[in-house]
Amino acid sequence: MTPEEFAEGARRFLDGHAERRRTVEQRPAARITLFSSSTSDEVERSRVWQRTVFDAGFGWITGPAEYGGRDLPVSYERAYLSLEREYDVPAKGPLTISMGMVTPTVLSFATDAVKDRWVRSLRRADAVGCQLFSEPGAGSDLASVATSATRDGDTWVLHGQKVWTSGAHYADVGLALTRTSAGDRHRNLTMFLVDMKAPGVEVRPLRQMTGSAEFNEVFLDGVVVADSDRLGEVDGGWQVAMATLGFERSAIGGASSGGAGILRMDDLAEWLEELGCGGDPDVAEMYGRLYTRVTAAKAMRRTASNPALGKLLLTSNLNLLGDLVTLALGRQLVADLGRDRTFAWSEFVLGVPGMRIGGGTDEIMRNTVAERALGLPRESR
Amino acid sequence: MTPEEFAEGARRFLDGHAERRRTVEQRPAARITLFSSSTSDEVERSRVWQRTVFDAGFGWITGPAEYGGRDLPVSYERAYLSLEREYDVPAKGPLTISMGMVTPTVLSFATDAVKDRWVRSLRRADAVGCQLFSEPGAGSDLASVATSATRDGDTWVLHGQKVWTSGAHYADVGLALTRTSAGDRHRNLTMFLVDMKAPGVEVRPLRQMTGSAEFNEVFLDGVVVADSDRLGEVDGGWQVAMATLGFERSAIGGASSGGAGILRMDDLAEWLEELGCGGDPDVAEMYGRLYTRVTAAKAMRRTASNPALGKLLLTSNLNLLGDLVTLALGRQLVADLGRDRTFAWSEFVLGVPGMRIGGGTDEIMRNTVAERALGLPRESR
Amino acid sequence: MSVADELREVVRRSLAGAADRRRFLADEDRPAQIDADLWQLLSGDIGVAGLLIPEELGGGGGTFGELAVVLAEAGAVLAPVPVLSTAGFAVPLLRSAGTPAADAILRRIAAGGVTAAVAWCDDRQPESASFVLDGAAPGVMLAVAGDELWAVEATRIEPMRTLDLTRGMAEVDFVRTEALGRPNTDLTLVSLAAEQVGLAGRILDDAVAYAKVRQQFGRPIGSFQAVKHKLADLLLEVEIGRAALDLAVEAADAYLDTGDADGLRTAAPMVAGHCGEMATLVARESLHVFGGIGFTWEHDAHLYYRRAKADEVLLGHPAGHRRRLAVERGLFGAQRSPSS
Amino acid sequence: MSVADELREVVRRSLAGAADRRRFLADEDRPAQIDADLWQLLSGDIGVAGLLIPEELGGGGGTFGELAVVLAEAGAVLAPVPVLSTAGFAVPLLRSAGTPAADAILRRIAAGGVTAAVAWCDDRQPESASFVLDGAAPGVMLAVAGDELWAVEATRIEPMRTLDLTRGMAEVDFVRTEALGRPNTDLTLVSLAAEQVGLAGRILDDAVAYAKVRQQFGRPIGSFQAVKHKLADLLLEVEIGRAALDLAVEAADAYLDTGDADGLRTAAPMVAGHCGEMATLVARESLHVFGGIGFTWEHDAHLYYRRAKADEVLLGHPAGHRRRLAVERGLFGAQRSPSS
Repeated sequence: MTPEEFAEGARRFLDGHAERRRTVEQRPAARITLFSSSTSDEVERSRVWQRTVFDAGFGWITGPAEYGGRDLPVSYERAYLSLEREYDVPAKGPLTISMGMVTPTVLSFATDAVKDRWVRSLRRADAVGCQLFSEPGAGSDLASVATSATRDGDTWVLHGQKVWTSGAHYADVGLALTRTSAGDRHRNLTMFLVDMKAPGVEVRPLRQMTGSAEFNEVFLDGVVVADSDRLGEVDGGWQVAMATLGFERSAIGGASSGGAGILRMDDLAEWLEELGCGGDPDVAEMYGRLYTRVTAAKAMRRTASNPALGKLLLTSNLNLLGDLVTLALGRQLVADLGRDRTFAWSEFVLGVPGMRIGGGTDEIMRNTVAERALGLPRESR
Repeated sequence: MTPEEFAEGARRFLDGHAERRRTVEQRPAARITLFSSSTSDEVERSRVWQRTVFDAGFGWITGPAEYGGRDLPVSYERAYLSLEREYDVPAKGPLTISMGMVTPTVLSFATDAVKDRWVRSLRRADAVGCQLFSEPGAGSDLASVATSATRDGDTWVLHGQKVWTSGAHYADVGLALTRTSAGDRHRNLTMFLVDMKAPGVEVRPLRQMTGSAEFNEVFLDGVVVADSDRLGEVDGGWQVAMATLGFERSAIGGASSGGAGILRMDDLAEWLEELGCGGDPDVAEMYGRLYTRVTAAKAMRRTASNPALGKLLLTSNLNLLGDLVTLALGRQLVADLGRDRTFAWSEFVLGVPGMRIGGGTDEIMRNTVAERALGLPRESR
Repeated sequence: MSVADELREVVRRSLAGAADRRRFLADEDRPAQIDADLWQLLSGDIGVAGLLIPEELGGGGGTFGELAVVLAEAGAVLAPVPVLSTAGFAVPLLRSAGTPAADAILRRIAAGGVTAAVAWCDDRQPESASFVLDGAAPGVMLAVAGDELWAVEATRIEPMRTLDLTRGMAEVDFVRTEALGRPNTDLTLVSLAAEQVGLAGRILDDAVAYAKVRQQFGRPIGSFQAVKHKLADLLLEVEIGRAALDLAVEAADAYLDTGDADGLRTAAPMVAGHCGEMATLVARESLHVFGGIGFTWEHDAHLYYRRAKADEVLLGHPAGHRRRLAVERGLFGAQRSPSS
Repeated sequence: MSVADELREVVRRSLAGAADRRRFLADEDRPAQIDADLWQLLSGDIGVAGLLIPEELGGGGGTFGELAVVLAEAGAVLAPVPVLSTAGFAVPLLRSAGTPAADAILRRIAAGGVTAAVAWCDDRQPESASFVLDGAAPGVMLAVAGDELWAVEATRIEPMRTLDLTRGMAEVDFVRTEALGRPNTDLTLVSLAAEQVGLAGRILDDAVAYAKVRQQFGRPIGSFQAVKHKLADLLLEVEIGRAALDLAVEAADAYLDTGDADGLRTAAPMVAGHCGEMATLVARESLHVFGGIGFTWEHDAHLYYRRAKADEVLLGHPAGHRRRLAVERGLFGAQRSPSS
């Protein structure tokens, strides 16, 4: 199939199933937030759309045919996504982790039976997966997870607490990193695919400092998992987790493109002018700085530079935007005069600190850049 | 002796031996530099003045009487120095290390015979001392000095290279930190008082990036030192070195007050106005910031806060001044139009990087602040 | 023990014994509340509201230095009491206005239990203001319009939704009832800075304590240079704030004693220009040191961050204060700048 | 291998084979010298001076992208040749002026061996300028006065003492001999940025290499977070510069191809606003990583720092470029700013 034929089919499908956006760039909404607060309606709309897309043959363009993929090069996927952006379709946010991280991990590490059970289903959004990695005691130091998995014949019993899980309340399966031995660091962990509806799994919303609750805590209390649902070797979970995080970094819509909607510089310029502070030399200077760094970030994503560098730049840009907004709004940022797009920025400002932590702290990113891109030695840990 | 009597005597002495300054604050000189470039004339003037002051009883106000001191509290010394600043007297720079660091170290660690030989002489500036600590391979990590001292009966033989020595070319004695055993770190070093005129001592000027040579390299090639000139225990040199650096921090005119002349904020305001850029909002903003931080630094010296904090603030203020000067002068900073106080700032700008390194790098200062002032744990080294 | 130290101890004990401040937080349904019991204790029994009021008007006859101690202590725990608006803003404005009418109001405040709020008016709207701190139900309402301080009577009060959940703001319409004289508004900059120094010092202490115990990679995170150097840098900023505050407090006391406002004209924009950004920086970076737990609703770090952001813009942007400082120090050209 | 990569290799080899650059440094007695042999090789044999000149005028018919490669390579080693003034400033100005008179001068430059210098005039003094890069003895002297490019004849040339010891500047008086048309000066911002990216990338590489081998406390200093995080941050700034330069080069080529300057109007102040500060920051912090040895005269770090400082202010302050960028992106109010 030539790229032209492919694009033609994609265009036909989209014309038949979605409306064109009236303007490509949408106005900022009433809420200005960095975190997707997926209501169950929004999740449902995303799932329905993904099913439609999948059944039309555009839901897993690069995936293997045996699980419903098209086996086409990644350039075809980019072409489809570029077309799709012209249409008004449900957000992909609620399924990013499921399709971008959980699915490829299952595909790479599960037994054939488990793959047959889940892979197609996850990509068609019949099922949703979530990621059970972080714990209260294991943040930057993921290898220190304490959730235990104890062998019991052909099954394992899991006990522990996971935190900062997105989408746990609507997920069917979870990728759980557990401790299975007292052995050496990085050689004592095992990964399981956990049924999120199993007895002993409890999901609680986790309210963050912005006031809303877009993440979960997940308690695992004697959850029984079949050994056949193990991913990778016993005590080989660290390698699986690293692969999952690798998928995260290459996932389209991953961390590096977060905040893209808020960092639309043309909208920002228009807003600053409407606010009447485009003439402030400090605002202009800061806008120029932010414009440069946001534009560079976009270009760096295209050239596939180091993803940790992209994450660092993203968080520093969000911080800079927070400073610019503070300068532009003054007291209107901290108390509500009832005017459009003024106090609404306060939720954004409160969310920025979370972006510096989630998906790897600034410090971990700097370590990664220094070691991978510059070849500097690892620290003695 | 009451403080009033003391002050009266000091005033009488100063009136009899020095001119009052016409204005307390002097105009910046043609050269704007952070490093004292002591010509032999300047050194000689400092020494002559110190002798006069010493003989009048004001040269070592807090010192022990047996070596010519007055045994008075430090408040008397401050009172004298405050009076002295009203007079036009030679700079103290060329003798700071000799009197502020070498002398107290000798006083604390030498044998009585050595003290009799040197202490009074150093304080009267009949002799000058210098400090032979840093080496090309031992900068921040002073404990890794490689200059060796090998015992030979009642003497020691020294081999090695020291660097960044101030005043070595006019010094009579040097405080040399050497390695005397293969033992554990911090327990393998010994301190000696070295005769700078001894055979095997070679002093070479060290040209720094500013273009001038205000420091020296000192080569020690088989220099013989009597065991009686050892300071402290064999393999106990680390404790002696720490004491010396402690004296540095409390020495009046030590690192924290460096750059004081250049950081005169009233002169700076006047200069910016003359230059015609007081109306630039960026210049004004930066001046306000610098004024605040320089004023705070002065206040923090008075309240004797952590000296490492003072050093960090000093270097950040010098950096900020460099930025302000760049903004104010533009191209006049980088090429000479022949105007007063324009291109002259380039020497200052070139010197700032040295201030971030000398006397403990910014990084070592942050370690010190974190460990001493905040009680944070030492790094695993 | 100095008077200031004793006062610090008394205030600290009272604050430590108070009800859980979370009970008074703003939420979806209501604005931030005042802890009336605590305010009665502090303002009435301990005399915090009247601290700066002369004894002959029934006050404590204290110094600005003592007031700064109280404001810093209250700021350190984000106490749900109107101490900044009443003791930090209203009282210094009234004292510096110095008219018999102002003195009469000071007498009322000195008795304790009263909340006094200050409306800062736009030149074009001398009888209405937004962002009035603790303005929801004050016993005394004042307004600064142009160079003049006024006693006013509110005709409409509307609590605002606020970023800072620990302290309310209101929109207020009012009529001016009595001119009270010309106040020195620089004093309020010093009061605000005292609060900022108090809150920044506390959240930094908490972050340092956490960095000593939180383990990652088998050692306390405070042993990593990335964390320890950050905390050292933050301490430097706090110490600059403390030094600037000491100078500003000294200048404020000199002004109150002698009427000479020269020192204050420099010291007030100096401390305001530094502390606004410093408190936000320290709160934000401390929050970062707390990591994931700091990003949760239950952790108090965000309350400090919210307060710091609100304080940063309350009385003008730090950059504007720095430009004014430059003008006060002789950069006359700086007056022509559009944002100074 | 692309044309640009081949060119990079050829230029790199020529620069590596050149005489020690320290021989050409300015000192007390004389200004910085040009390495005439190297310049003959680069400009004549390799055709660097005429790279951007159309083939019909005897030039190489190359792209701005290729020119940027050459400028970055020369910047990386601080080559003592007038490549920025000639190929980076004069040629783009002449090409964009686009008159027969300008073309005639391009023909001369294309032949190689010629140094062309550009005087940027103050509006009030159209026949004299200072800070003229490589202006001590140029074969071709141009002046930008107002919107116009001029061929000029020097009546007085005075070399200036300079911070940058690797490249000279001069004060020049002249008479204007021929109007050459209206040039697009944004092209020169892109040329300068290419040099800055080249020099910053190189000194950062050197600092990284040093951090890997320099031992303190029994381990490489590059294993300490204080150093490794600093170097990571510097890499980020360099990468932003590279990305901005790529966009600006693309916009410059689009302008040269089609005459449409829209993209360049944004991209030029963007890259200039970033790279000026970036190069200074990278040079200064790299110097710090080198520690004591970096502060010595013999170490080359200071030569990079000097060049970076000189470049930072050569064509206007970075903050001014950023304000212009804001104006270009629709912040019209920003035009009213006194320093934009």
